Formats: sequence, structure tokens, C-alpha cells
Amino acid sequence: MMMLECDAKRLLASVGVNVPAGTVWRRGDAAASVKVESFPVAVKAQVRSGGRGKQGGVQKVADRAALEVAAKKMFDTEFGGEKPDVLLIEPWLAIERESYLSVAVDGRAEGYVVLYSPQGGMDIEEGVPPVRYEVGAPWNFRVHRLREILEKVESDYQWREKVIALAQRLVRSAAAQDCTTIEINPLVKLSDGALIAADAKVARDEWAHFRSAEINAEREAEKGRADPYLRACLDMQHMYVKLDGDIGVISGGAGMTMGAMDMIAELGGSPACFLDCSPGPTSTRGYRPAFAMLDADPAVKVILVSVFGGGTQMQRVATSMKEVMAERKSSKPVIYRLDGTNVDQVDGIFKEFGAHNHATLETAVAEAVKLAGGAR
Amino acid sequence: MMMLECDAKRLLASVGVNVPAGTVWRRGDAAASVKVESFPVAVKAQVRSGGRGKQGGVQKVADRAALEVAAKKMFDTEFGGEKPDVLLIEPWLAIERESYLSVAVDGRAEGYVVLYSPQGGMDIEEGVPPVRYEVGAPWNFRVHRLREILEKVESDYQWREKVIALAQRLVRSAAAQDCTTIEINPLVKLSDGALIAADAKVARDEWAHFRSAEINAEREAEKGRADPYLRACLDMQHMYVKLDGDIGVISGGAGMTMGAMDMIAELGGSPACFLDCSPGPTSTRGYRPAFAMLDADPAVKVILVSVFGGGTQMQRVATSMKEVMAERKSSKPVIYRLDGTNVDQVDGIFKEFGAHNHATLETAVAEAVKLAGGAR
Amino acid sequence: MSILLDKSNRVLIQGVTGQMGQFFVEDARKYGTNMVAGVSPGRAGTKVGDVPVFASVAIACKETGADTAMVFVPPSAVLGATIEAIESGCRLVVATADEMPVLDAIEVRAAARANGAVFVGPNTPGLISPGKAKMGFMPSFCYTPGNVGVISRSGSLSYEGSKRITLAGIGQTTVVGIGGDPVKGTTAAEALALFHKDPDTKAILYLGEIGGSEETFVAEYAASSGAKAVAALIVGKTAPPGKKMGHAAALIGSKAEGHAAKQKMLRDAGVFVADGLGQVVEAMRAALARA
Amino acid sequence: MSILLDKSNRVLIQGVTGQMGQFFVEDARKYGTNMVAGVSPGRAGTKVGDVPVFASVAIACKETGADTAMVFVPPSAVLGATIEAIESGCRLVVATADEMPVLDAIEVRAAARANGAVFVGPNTPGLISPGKAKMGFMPSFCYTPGNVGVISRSGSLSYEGSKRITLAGIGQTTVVGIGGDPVKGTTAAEALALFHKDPDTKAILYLGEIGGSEETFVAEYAASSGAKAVAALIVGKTAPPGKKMGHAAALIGSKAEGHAAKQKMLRDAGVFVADGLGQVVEAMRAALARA
Repeated sequence: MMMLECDAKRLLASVGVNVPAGTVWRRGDAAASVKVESFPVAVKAQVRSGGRGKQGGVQKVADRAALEVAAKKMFDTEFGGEKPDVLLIEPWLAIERESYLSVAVDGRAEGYVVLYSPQGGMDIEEGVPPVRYEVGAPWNFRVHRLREILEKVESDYQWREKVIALAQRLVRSAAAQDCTTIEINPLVKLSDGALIAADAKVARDEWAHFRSAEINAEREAEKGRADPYLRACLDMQHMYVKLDGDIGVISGGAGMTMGAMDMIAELGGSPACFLDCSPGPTSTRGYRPAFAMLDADPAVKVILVSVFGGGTQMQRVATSMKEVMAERKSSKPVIYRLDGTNVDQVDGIFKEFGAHNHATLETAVAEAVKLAGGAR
Repeated sequence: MMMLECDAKRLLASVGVNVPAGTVWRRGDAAASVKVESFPVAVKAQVRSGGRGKQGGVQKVADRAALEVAAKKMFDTEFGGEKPDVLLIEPWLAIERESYLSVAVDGRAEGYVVLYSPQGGMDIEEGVPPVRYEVGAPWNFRVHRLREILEKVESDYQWREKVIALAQRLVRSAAAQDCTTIEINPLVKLSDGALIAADAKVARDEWAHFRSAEINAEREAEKGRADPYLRACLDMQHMYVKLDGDIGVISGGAGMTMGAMDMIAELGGSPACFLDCSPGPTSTRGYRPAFAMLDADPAVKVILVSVFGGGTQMQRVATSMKEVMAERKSSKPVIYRLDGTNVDQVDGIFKEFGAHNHATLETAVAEAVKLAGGAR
Repeated sequence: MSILLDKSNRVLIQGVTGQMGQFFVEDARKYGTNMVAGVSPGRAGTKVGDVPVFASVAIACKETGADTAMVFVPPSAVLGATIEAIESGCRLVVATADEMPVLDAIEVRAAARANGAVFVGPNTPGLISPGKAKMGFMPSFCYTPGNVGVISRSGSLSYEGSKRITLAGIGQTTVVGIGGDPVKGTTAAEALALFHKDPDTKAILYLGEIGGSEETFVAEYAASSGAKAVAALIVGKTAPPGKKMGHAAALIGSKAEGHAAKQKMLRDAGVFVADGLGQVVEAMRAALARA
Repeated sequence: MSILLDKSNRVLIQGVTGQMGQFFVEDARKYGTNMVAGVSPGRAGTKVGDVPVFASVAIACKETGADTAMVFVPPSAVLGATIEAIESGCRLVVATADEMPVLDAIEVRAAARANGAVFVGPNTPGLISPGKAKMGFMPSFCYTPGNVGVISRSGSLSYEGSKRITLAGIGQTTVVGIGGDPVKGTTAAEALALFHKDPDTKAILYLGEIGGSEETFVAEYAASSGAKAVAALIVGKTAPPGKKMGHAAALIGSKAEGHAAKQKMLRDAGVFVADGLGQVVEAMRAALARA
């Protein structure tokens, strides 16, 4: 779960990391209520997607009037498909240099990894890759190991020591607060030598919700930002990503859902979504909101139900389909391919409501593509 | 640093522990602004010292009028020498049983220890001692080890499993938030079987201030509650505990300060304080507020300066004394006993302002006791 | 032969009295898994089916010789249960649970390493050695004994992939789900090493996804001298960057984590890469032809 | 003989370029401590006095044979510096710093244990083996070689106590400050065990405080069969309950942690307990008479 920059910085400040003294301007706040002590300031659109800087989502403004103009425009602009509900206004920094520091969960490190680059900024992905310190379990962080690694790329030893102390703080905090990523880019050296986190991205582990009221609240807020159809799906633990196409995919299991999406594309169609229903109840209660959402989505022309179940038993899924179809209003065609545990009982149930179960993903996808308007 | 119950419960709630839905009534809040949804409620004086329950600091009130009467009285009462600035108002709980759970730093455990007793409540210290699970480093907490220990004293296995999960949460949170103690007493089983922290004590490690904005803020708040004299001492990192006697002790090192206090008592006097100046600057700047505080304290009749320094060099302390005495207004007698590194230079400096350095603690204390009015 | 699991494993089930635990006892026993004990604190002395229930893993191991644990407890309890199994001497511990916090997975992985145990999970269908034993809910008809080792980041994709090769007459030594989370009890590298050592495994099928870096292990293995032949499928060609596709690790965070980059890396390393599910059998045959 | 420290220790100083580090080099060298290296990241190649400075403990150990570390870095950096010393092979690591978070002390203690090293600290004056070497700022004139081992929870109290017995003609094998914090690198139990094994130590002086449970170690030792004679002083008779008396561990949290209870426990165990500083020499003589 990606946090907004302003929330990420609040978290950093709570563990003693130096961040700019920012002010938050929420959509709808009266301009007069937004206090700014001195200019120039940076106005920063608070969105969860990256690349905002290159889209004009960070602007330097020199006075109050310019601030209000910039804010009005930013509230009306989409950055990576997302309009900001919050702007962060921060004093413009006297930057001496920019570097990059992040702490992230990493499979190869069997835990956390620290990444550092002496050059930070927007083009970090294009430059020399950051150096890696594989920490593993957070209690294995070692100041002297990181120092050894940084010595090779960072010659300013006073700065290096500050970075090391900060990295130690970040690893500790990531573990303490179930963060999967804490990225500071740029990590700025001010003209007085002090270190400050000029921008910050923090992602938290949603599965730690049971031990974090903040993560729990963020999950609820995420649902709150969704439309009612999607919210009903999220309430069922379904995982959804909207795509550009017209074939809605209701599936189970992340890999198999992507496998079906890819086959749709391969056969000339275009998937309308990734919709993995396996984490929630694979019952009528679970599938109902999935159909409701896709039925209501004008982009979706056909629905492909592709489920290959192990613990999920196919006779139950078939029965759920029968029940959902019985109450469904939409006439969008539905193509089925159920396979897995007890699949031999599916045909009998499908017969009861005139549905056909495809024996293979290929034939099911081919039919869906055909119904959606044929291969393009 | 002991947190108030309401703050301790906020911390617990933030890590997903069930606590009563309380309302805070701060001194000076208009009664009308304090919203209470339903009665009866518990009104609880928020003080840092223990034993409040036996002093009427927790009261059950049945209606709004009784609440206001109880609140007014509580704000005017001292509990363990402390008047509450905050009351916590909580729904009265339907208690099925009370037990005791705490997680604390423990030398013998080389880290954290978990303590559990099937019977909780005010008299926990009088009853059967809680069982101990020595965790050590927080990442060594093991559910199955604690289970083995609890099986011997807790027969309700559903409750036991809840306690184990809670203990795991508390150890994790104590480490994450630099808590030295998290004590839940009573840990209540509600009539519906749910677990709730009815009372909570949390102490945090003040030395973790550099990595916790909350601890930092609490340290500042602690200073803010002090009078200006003490605040100036706390700004110098001095450690101070007020006592009943009349001989002010300015010393260095906790053990030696207590050693001097004990000798004062042994020789028939009575110490007015514990005042350890060694953590801060042992210079004029450091000692000045110590003298200012004791000079202003009407209970203090004599000041004993007892410093035995290693890294603290005595010629510097002597010079500081000379400088402090030169600017000091009070005529309270000051008795000196400096010893340690470079003590051979002290007499020369003391001669410059007519001070005498005692060769032993015994003679220094004896003189202080005599000046304070003789042995009682 | 097979890796990790065969008829010699003596399996205990933690959380055996729950719904999943009970279903597993019945389903896996039917397949031939050697089920010897259940663990459920507070329910010691009872039975699930004919499996005796004990208060702790240590007692269950002592009483029944159990050496392998299947964990069916809620996500918040997986950490404690798996470490109990590892530290009580189980050599293989499987936790299928999704929704396990990644920090907990890190702790379990560290404990497994410290104790010389193998942890498979979390967020995995488990593993099956066809014809011998299974630890998971995979549909048994998708598998048949043979000489291919299968490694998968995704559950149902492993059913689909295995069924395809089974129908094509290609059997498996073991099919292991390494899971969709970023920190894995058993990584692709470790599973590859096990298959490499297994004399009956002639070739390997790797079923991967976009996101994360697991596939670099596969490329590194395939490019190493003496490596067994590897076929692979990477799903997520149509997944957009920056979005989590169900699995925590299935998120394209950089170009290297995208579909094209992964396919290229694998092909460059000599892996037979299927372009979509429809080509899995073909890629597998090509790999076997080289084996 | 002595414990932990003698002329054989080859000492390096972490944070050697700071004020305390520089003072220590001069003061401890004067006493005879074998100072071989300094460590200060970024200052490698320079010297403090005639002590060469290296970039890391590992390099310093390799170049100079250093095996003992004295840590002078700010409280927030003690964790990293001490673990560096421990994991780079130092057998003794002393950190005098107060204000070290207790969680950091827990981590260092765990690392020392895992590496078979001894950590003395935090919040301690260090240790001295009179006539041989010192690691700390203790005033040298308070000590003289002899046959008593001294253990103290408090710095200046150990100076005072040692000076008293020195003036009475009673010398010391080693005086070790175990520190005033609740979690100690070296506990009283461990210091007692070291003195117990040291043939030159005939009796032990323990200087303790109210609060915490360290004194139970002393009572347990004194009551054990074959224990050397122990004298003790517990300060804080006039300390009120529930208040932190400077040291984090000096807080009477329960009756057992109070002055009277501790004195009784020690006396019951056969310890010669001084009633106040004025009786320390007397108690020590009584202990030696039994030794």
C-alpha cells in the first residue's frame, strides 16, 4: 500500500528523520486557511503513482498569488491517472547535492536491502544502478557492512556517516512499522551540510493490518476511494486492476488470471481487467459483486470466468454461477472454463441453467474474443 | 518515562490491541464539551504514579451529574503527590475475569520478559508471583515457549491462545517503540469472551529520543511540567529527585549521590534531594542551575557538593565552583568534598575564594549535618 | 526420486481441527501422504479422522516420529506455528497461507536457515511428488509421475501447467509452489538446486510472473555449466507497470521486472521459453529433447 | 592475575579522533594500557598521538593485532560500533556511554554472546587491573594491585569504594564497572564467575544499588558451595520507591528491589554487608579474614 508523500514524511518525522516543514492543502480547504510562512515554496501534488515531477506535479512558486494559481491547476490535473486530493507545500530547499537512499523488501536479500546512489533525483532508473547492501532480517543490519559498501561509491565521509545512520533508522522503522519500501529520493544535503528527506515514498504491508491501526485505516480509506461496485469487490478481498480492453476476466489465482489475460491478447482480444477472486469467499456471495462490477462497466463486452481450483471445489463454483446467473440482470455473455477439484460435477450443474463449460482455456478464450468483436 | 494511561492505551490501540473506547477530559475543558455516549462509566485520574485505585482515582458513575461531581473532585485531588490534568472516561466493562500480562525489560532475561498471572487486579504484588517467560532479544519471542509456560497456570485454552497472541504483539511493539514496560492489569475477559486492556501502563526509554518524535515530545513535556528552576536543571541533563530533608546534595554519579545521601542519614541528617549533575556539562554552565534550584528551595538549608570524578576533572569543577560562588546571591552554606582526577589542584583554586575541600565524605557530611541543625 | 517430499515424510498438521486441516487430512491421505499427527493447542487427546491430536509439535514429533509439518492457521498465527515446527525438528514445513506479513516470512526464513529446515511458503499451493505424496490442495488428476521438476510462483497456474504436460505424457518428479510473495521460504534458486541434485529429474519447468527478481535465479542456473534443461513460462505480458497483480511480488517496479525483459533474460541464458500457456508443452518437449 | 584486562590486551579506540578518544589515548597509555590502534571512518592514515588511525575495526585488527576495543562514539552510534568490534574479532569490548537505548544494549549483548566476546557496558566507568592496564577514566591513585576483585554498578562509587580499601592496604586484581543500566554487557553473575576462576582473587567486593535484580546474582553466588568470600555495599537506603535514581536500573519497583530486602538477602547468603560507605573497609576485612 503506497502512502502519500505527506504521510510518508509524517512517518519519517516520527522516527526522527529530518523532513521539510510542510503544510497540507486538502481539496476544498479555503485558500485563506492554508498558512505559508515564507516564499518561495514547492507545491507538490500528492498522488500514489510515480513520475509526477515530469508531469508538472511539483512546482516552485514565488508568492501567494502564484501558489493559489498553481494549486487550483494541480487539483484539476491528473497525474498518472490520479487527481490529487491533497497538495503538500514545503519551503524551497537550498540544495547542495542530491543522493538516493532506499530500504526495501527484497527476495534475493531474504529480507531487507539498502540501496544507495550518490546521485539522486528523477532519473535514478537511468543512471548507474545503486549499490546494494543485503541486510536480510532487520536485526542483521550492520553499520560496518554498509560502510564498507558505501566507501566504494561515496567519498564524502561525513555525508556517508549520516547516510549510514539514516539507513539504520530506516531499516529499524521499516520493520517496526511493516513497511515494504522506504525510498528517499532525493536525499538532500542542504547548503549547511544537514541531511533532509526532500521526497519520500513509503509502501506498507497490507497484510500487517491486524497489528497496525494505521494500515487498517489506510485499507479502509482505499476502499472508500473506490466506487461502490469496486468497494463491494474489495470487501470480498477480490484483487482488481483495471485494464484497457473489453473482455472482463473473473479468475482465481494471480498467475492463472494473468495467464488468461495473456491468452486473450494472444488470440487477438483485449482484457478489460485483472480480477482475482480466490482470496475471498468463492461462493455466490463472493462472485456476485464481481459480476455486478463488470456488468456495470460499459467497457466490458464479454465476461470470461476462468477458474482452476485446488482447494476451491468446482461443483461449488458451478453452483454459485447458477445462482448468480439466476439473479443477474445484464445480458452480457459469460464464457466459462472451470477446471480442477471435482470438475466432473460441473457439467451436471451447468446443464441446469444452460451453461457450457469449456474443456480448455484456448477454446474459452477464443469464444470470448469472438463475442467481443473478433480478433483485431 | 511513564506514559499516562490514556496515552498508553492509544499506543496499544495503534498496534491493534482492544482497549475501551475512552473519552479524555482535560483540566479546563468545559463539561459540556465532554461527550459520553452511555452510562455507567469509569472516571479515571490520569497520573503517572501507581496505587490510584486505592486512593479513589477510579470511580464508577451512573449519570451525567455524578460524572461532573466526580470529575471536579478528581481534578482537585492529589494521587501519589500528583494532581491529574486529564481524566479518562470509559464505558464500564462487563468483566468476566481479570488476569495480568506484562512485557518488560529485565536484566536476568538479557532483554524482554513476559509476565502472566491468571489473577489480575490491584493486589497483583501480594498474590502468587506471575509466571515468567524470558524472551531476551525481541526477535527470540516464541509462541510455543510461552504456551508451554502458560499451560501450567492457565487452563482456559481459548483465553490462553488470546493471551499468547497479545504477548507476541506486545513484545514486538515494545521493541518497535522503545518501551521498557507494557503492563496490562487487569487484562479483562469480557462476558462475550473478548479480550480487552482495561488498564495499561507503558514506560518508554528516554534514551531512544533520537529515534522517536513521541519520546522526544514527552521529554519536552516533562520539562514543561517542571518549575523554571528544575527545567533549567533538566535542560542540563541533571537528574533530580526531590526528598523530604534539608541538605541539598549536588553530586556526580548515581551510586555516589545515593552513597552521600545515605551517609547524611547515617550521621543524623536528612537529604533534601538526589541531584546527579554528571550526565550534563560539569562546568559553570552546568552547575549554575543546580545551585539556583537549591538556593530557591526553602527546604534546603545547606548544600553538600560531593563529586568523585574520573573523566570529570576536579580542577575544572573547582573553577566552576569559584565562578558560581562569585555570582551567587544566596548565603546558604556550601560544603565541598571533591575527589578524583587532578584533585591535587583543588586546594589552590579553593584558596582563591576561601573555600575548603574536605578530604573525606565523612567530614564533609558531618559538617553539613551540623550546619543544617545538628543530628536529630 | 523426488525432492523434499515422498512416502518417507511423516506429516503432522498444525491447526488440524480447523476446516482446512480436516479437509487436508482426508484429501492428502487419500493421495497417499503419510499423515501421522495433528497439533491443536487445547485439543490434545482428540482425533481428526484417525489422526491423533497433540498439544504441541514437539510432543507430536516425539510420539509419532513426525518430521514434516503442514500449517493451517490464520495469517497472524503462521509465524509462531511455522517456527514452532522448525525448532521442534521438522525438516520440511509448508505454510500455504496467503496474507502473511512479509516481515513474518523473513523471520521464518531466518529460523529455517538457522535450523537446517526447508520452509515452503507462504502464499503457495504446497508441493506434490506425483504417485507418492502431496502437501496441498492441488487437484490430483493434473499430475503423473515422471522426470520433470516443476517450480511455480502461482498456485492455479501450476495446476494448469502441470495438467498440460501430464496430458502430453510428460510426468513430474515433484511440483513445488514457491509462492507469490517477495520473501520465500524456498526460492527458485533453492528449488533448482534440489532438482539439480535429484537424479530422476531430467528437466525443469519454471512457471513465473512479471515483478520481482526470482527469474534471475532461473537464468543464472540455466546459464551455469552442467545445468539441466529448463523450460519456462512467464505470465503477465498484458500486465501494466506499477500495479500489483494479486501477488505481492507481481508488480513491475522497473523495466527489468517486465515481461519482455524477463523473457529475453531467460532466452539469453538458454531457457526454452513458452510464449503463453499454449506453448508450454512445446517448450517442455524442446527442453526434454536437450536433456 | 586479573580478569578480562591485563598487559596482553591490544587495545583499539573507536571514535579515537573525538575529545574523549584523544584524552583516553593519553591517560590510559600513561597507565600502561597497550594502545595499538584507533578507528575513525574517514580519518584513516592519520594519527592520534602515536596511535595510527584506521577506517574500520577489521582493518585495525588485521594491521595491529588489536583484540580489545574501547568505544567512544555518541549514544546513537554505540550499537553499530560495538557490534563492529565484536564481529571483527575483539574479545573484549568496553562502551562507557550512558544514554544508550536499552534495546541497543540487548542487541549488543546478543551479538557478544553469539561471538564469544565480552561486552562491558553501557553506562559504566570501564575496568582497571591495577598496575597493568585500565580501560576507562578512573583516577589511577584509587587503585593498587592486590587480591580483591571489585564489581560495581556505579562509576564514582567504584572510585570511592576502591580508594577506601586501597588506603586500608587492600589491593585489587581487577575493578570492573558493570554499569547502571538494566541490561548489561557483563552481569554481576558473569563478573563473579570470572573472579571465581581467577586464582589471585581471594575475595570480592560488590558495590550495588537499590532497584533491579542484579544483587540476586550476588546472593546466589555467595550461597553456592566453594564461593569466595564476598563483601558488599548497597546504596540507596534513603531512596524513595518508584523514582529513578539517575541510573535506569536504580528504581525500586517492588519490595524486593528495596534497600532492606537486598541487604537481608545478601546477609542471608553469607555476604559481609557494609551498612554505608563508612563500613566498606570493615566488611572487606571481614570477608578477607574468611577467605
